[in-house]
Amino acid sequence: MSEQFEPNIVAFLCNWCSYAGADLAGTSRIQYPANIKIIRVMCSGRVNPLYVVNALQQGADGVLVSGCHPGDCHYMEGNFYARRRLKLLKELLEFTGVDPRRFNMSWVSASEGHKWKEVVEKAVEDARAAGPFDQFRRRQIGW
Amino acid sequence: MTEKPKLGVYICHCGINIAATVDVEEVTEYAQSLPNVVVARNYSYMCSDPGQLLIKNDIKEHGLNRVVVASCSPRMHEPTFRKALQEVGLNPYYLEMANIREQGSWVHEDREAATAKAKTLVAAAVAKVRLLEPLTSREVDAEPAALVIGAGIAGIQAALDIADAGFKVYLVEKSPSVGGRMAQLDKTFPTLDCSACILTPKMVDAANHPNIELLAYSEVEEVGGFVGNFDVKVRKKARYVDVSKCTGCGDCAKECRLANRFPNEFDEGLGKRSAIYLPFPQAVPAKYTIDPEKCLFLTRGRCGKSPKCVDACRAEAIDFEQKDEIVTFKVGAIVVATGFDVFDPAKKPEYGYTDYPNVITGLEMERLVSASGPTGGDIVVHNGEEEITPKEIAFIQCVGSRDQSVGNEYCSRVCCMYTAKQAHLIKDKIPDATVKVYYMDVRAFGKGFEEFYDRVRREGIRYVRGNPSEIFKRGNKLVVKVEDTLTATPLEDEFDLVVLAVGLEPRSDDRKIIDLLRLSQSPDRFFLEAHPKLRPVDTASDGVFLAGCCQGPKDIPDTVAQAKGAAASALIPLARGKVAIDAQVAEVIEDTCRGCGFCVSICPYTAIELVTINRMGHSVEVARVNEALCKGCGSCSAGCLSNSIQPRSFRDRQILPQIAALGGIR
Amino acid sequence: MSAMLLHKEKWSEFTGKLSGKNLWAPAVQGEMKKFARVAEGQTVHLDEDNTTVPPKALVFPQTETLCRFSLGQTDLELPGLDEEMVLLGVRPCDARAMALVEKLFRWDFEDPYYLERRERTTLIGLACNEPDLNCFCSSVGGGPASPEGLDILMSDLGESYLLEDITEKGKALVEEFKDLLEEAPADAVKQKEQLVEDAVAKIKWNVDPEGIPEALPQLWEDPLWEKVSAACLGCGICTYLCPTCHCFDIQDEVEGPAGRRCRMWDSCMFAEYTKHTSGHNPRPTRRERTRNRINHKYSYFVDKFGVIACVGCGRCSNLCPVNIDLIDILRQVKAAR
Amino acid sequence: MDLDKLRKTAAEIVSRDDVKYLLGWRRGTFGYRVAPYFIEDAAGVDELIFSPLCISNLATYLTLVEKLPVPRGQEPDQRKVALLVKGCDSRAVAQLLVEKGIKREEVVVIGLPCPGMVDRELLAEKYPETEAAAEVKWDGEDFLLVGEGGETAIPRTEVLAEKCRLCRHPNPVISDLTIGEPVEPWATADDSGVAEIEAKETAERWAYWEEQFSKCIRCYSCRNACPLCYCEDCILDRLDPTWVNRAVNFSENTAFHLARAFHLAGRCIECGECERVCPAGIPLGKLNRKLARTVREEYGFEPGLDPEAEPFQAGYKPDDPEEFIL
Repeated sequence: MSEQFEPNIVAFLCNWCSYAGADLAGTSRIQYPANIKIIRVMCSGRVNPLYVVNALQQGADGVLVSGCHPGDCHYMEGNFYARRRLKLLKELLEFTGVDPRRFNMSWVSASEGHKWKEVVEKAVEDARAAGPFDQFRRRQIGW
Repeated sequence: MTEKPKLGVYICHCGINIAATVDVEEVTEYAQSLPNVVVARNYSYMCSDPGQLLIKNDIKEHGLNRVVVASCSPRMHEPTFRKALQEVGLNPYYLEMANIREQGSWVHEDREAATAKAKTLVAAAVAKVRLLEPLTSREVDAEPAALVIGAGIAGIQAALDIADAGFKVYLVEKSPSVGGRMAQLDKTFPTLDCSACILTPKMVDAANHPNIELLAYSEVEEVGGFVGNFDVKVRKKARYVDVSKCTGCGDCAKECRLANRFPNEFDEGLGKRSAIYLPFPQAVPAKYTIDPEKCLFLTRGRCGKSPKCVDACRAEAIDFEQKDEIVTFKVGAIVVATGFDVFDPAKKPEYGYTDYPNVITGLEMERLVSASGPTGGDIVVHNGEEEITPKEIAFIQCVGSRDQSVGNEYCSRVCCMYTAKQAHLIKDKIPDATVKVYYMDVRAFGKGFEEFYDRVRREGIRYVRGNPSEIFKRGNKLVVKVEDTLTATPLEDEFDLVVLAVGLEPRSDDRKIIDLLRLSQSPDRFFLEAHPKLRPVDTASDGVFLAGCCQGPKDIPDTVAQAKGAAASALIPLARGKVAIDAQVAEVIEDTCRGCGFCVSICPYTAIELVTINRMGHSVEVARVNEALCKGCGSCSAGCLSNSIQPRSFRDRQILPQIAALGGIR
Repeated sequence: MSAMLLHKEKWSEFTGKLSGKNLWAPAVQGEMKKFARVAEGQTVHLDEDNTTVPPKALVFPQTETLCRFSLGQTDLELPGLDEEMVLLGVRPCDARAMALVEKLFRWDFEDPYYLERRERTTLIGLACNEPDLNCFCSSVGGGPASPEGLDILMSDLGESYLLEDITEKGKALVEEFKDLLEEAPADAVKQKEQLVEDAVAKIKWNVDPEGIPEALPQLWEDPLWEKVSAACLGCGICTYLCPTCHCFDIQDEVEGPAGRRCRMWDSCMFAEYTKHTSGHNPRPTRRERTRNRINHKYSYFVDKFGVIACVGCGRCSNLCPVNIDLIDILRQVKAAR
Repeated sequence: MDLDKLRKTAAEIVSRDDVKYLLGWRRGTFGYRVAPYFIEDAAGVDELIFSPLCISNLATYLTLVEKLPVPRGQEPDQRKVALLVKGCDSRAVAQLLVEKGIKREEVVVIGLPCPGMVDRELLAEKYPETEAAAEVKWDGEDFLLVGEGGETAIPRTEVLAEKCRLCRHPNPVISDLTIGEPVEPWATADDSGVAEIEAKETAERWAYWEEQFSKCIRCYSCRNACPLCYCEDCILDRLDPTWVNRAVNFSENTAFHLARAFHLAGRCIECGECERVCPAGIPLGKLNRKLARTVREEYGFEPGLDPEAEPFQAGYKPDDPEEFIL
């Protein structure tokens, strides 16, 4: 039997809600898969959608962006911008045949340690099902 | 010229918090192999003095110019390590943390996986720290004034402390009088002080304090700006009574055509008031208010030939032309003390609160036993047939608390004791009464609480361990159906009065405050403090502090303590007269900015404007950031097509290498 | 030089066998025609149209790794030699372009990457019987059957191909396939020459470059440059797809502690081509860039190597999305003299 | 098309002191080619044309023309640029105004209601180009090819450009003056090109684009021809940080095209120039049109119609779609 594929997930979390929520999951010792690696940004609005493309190119099998629930953004509106931009990116990725399971976005508040775990589990399961994204890796071809 | 990066990487064991799950030696070894790493070490507690000293010595000895600490969340100790760097002359922003505890050892059991992940996180931190830039935080003047929202005991105490320290306070209260919940209480547990007696002087102090501007019957409408410089807009609702003329004589209320026709909110609806009213006799300010939803003149445009209150008022204070007034001012800090609501027992229909007049809440009981209450302190209830003095009385604990079925998992912390207190007061007033308390657990954790609990049991109050399933009527009695879980006996006990010890809930209109001040909520829906242990009065919004039950249920001494804490915290920027502006703000690269203005549209703080500059002889527009207004969220940056606006410490050139390191392509 | 005939009924056998030699031939990919590897045993079909991408892309790849490096190691890793390859159906203009570009890569420094790859490449050309709309090879020193740069020249005589070996490499290859070939009769060569003559006669849209190399330095500030470049989009079509354009950039791609140094095509039509670190750009507009493109081909290269660095393939004129037409520019240059 | 009126108007405009030049089209040097034409004086208008071959979007030049440093003591040339715009081209002008890429007072916009353009490559496939320049005219609904061999009627559907088949705005949305009568917008066709790709399975879509992006030679003609890709220093050219390596391979090409398409989301006015100029025939327009349709259908927004509009990517609505968010 072959070993289960362990996808590599890069996540972008806003400092105030989702990163704090992930910290809360830690303080509460809520266990979740280690496949997820987090980049802290101040706001989900900071996430340039091209980061997602870049992460997939540079070795991520899946990408997760997480911010505050609508209305809860520490900066009032940042998550609304993120929502609009990342929706467009998602459409573009799907249209070009990138498995939609490679990109997830979530709202996770500072108190949602459990939700964070669920989101991570989904992102990992999704990316696992999508498989390694070797086709798109930044490769140094021609030897 | 930037010098070549020389990195020190420090991996914390956090006792065994990290080291038990992450192979810190392996991570250290790996860190040593990363580009530009000069020293890599691990230590039991990096945040401890010796831990920090380790870093400081290395900076001096090895000439380190960048530091990576792999330990807990940067939300925890980033300021600690920044300070350490600064103390030895290194720019505090040359620090990057890898969160290998909250997002590592604490959430992954598998040692191999947690270690591998820790290595990757360290590699990403190393990749980023090499490209960080030195930043200097600037300072701006802080407005020497504070806003306190809510004038219950928490708000009053905070306002008094700040005002006593010599700073102006705007104390905003949405109801016509200050006092809040504490004013509704009869006695306080466990000391049995008269609540009004200890509160009223403070209410008066707050109203008369030369540094306090009391804005009662007012609501905060807008808060802009930032710590040190908040712009506040308050709506003073029209009372239709000229407060400068009103003497509080009360003739108007007596003469009102709708005199004593409406449930009095202050008495939890047990007493009545007129359309023009004073909420309670000791109200501060002692000025009457016309209820615009009830007043005939205001709702229908006429009240007999002429409004009776106008005729009755010798001071000629009635003014139906009065309009809401908008007041604006600047403050340097804000204390939120908006209090709580009590649980609405209608949500537990099995207790029959809406069906039986002799099922009442604990707060209603307060009014009933209060000498200033609607019955003058006589415990009289209507059992559906007649007014009676109840002889058999039940208390049901944890109504709306510790109850997942109504969405409140938390303990409200005061109900056990207020029940004990009320039981005691009943025994005091009706010595032949039988009082039973149905409880799940009795939590008597505070100073003097256990003693008080013992005392009331000695007074003959019976405690029955069981959570009643139903209350129904049998004859003129209420039947409490319950299983005594200590004896495993099903009971159907009969009572004249059942008091539901309702729990505390966040205010139903909290959303408004959340939106105004960018607050977060904890899972219990109360306002979220910045740190549960170390910053219990701070919020995620700089300069905004929490006091009292808006942060979570607490009793009066805890509320007052927290209010004093919030006041002390709010005083910091006020007393310093300056606040540091975050250095991690956005910066425009003018050479490539094409002046499209996307960032201007995006910025939630109107911190960006377009300015005309001369570029090689051409007038062109470019974006410019007002660093005092920018909060560094970076939404502008992700929306800039030419990447010409970049938040410092979160630039694309700093994040992309992080992505590459996490991606792990070699 | 020998002249052999390959009857077309033997064509598929010929290409089938040739395909075992790392054979590349024109193939259509969407709207793009370029040289592609011929799968072993597969027959090649040649038609009249030239490729969109010239075969220069095979000997001078758009991106090639010069070496690899990693942090803390002084040794560089160098690429190994490419497999030998055979290009079938190369147009004489494109082969001639390789001969011209080789002058550059042999000049003051011998570029091992280009020269070694060129050395390991055998070019089998196909003479043009039907020049394309924008062809003008005969005006710039070439012709529809120019042998320059080729190892073997193939001409389509209808029923058969005439194969003439040009170089020793070509001779050896012909020798290897002699079972499929027969000695060409004398009139076959004559027939080919007639076809060449006919083809040249079909070239109408051309210009005699006589005097242009001399005139260009005089026309440095002439308003014509502004006119001919006004519509230019500044893209890389004309240069990337030009068989003689050979400009390259060298960049390091670094991922973590390791990376590679690579060479990639560059274009003088790009704004950043001459942009200095300071921000200053000596060729600030498309006027200077267009002027450079023409001068390089028709003046500087002539000064340096005595020959015009344009083989008249017509790609630049044909593929330009805004009708910037080399012949038109050259005619304006002549008119401005 | 009343060419005389167009030329007369053009001559008047180009003679104005405050107009630097007029951007129009002229017949190309051979075949069906048409070239952008910069007219600086009234005499130049004789060569000005407007025909079904004038497909290129001249608005591109508004931002493409370099701004040279102004020598000290001199004033920059403040004169206006006049340009001819079809419906789609005018949307580019409107969008440029939204993004402050140009100022309204810098341009004189001459609107030309557009009955539809010919796809030159389709035409050349069916009626091969010769070195002699040929002309195409509108003939009612259809086209008329006027060449050496006389006149040939060509049915509209045979050679109509894809972008015109899908056109929703044939009349200029912004102009200082319009020449010609407004045309009735024709029944809008379904975007079959986009729908075809959407109908594919994920892996098939990937395979499709893999083939397409592999062809890319990164000549940047798509970017340069686009009237709305005009950053002087494109992020995709930058080395610090490097978003896309200069190396030409499938991975980098894909990253390049995703970034290009994304940057045009909510901005693309569907003039089709990217696709038209691509030497490799990559159907780039489909990427843009897919996103444009999402923006239109799910956000109710079409760029380039209102010069006062809020830029789509710099805005949000509280009820924007979020069904995709966990």
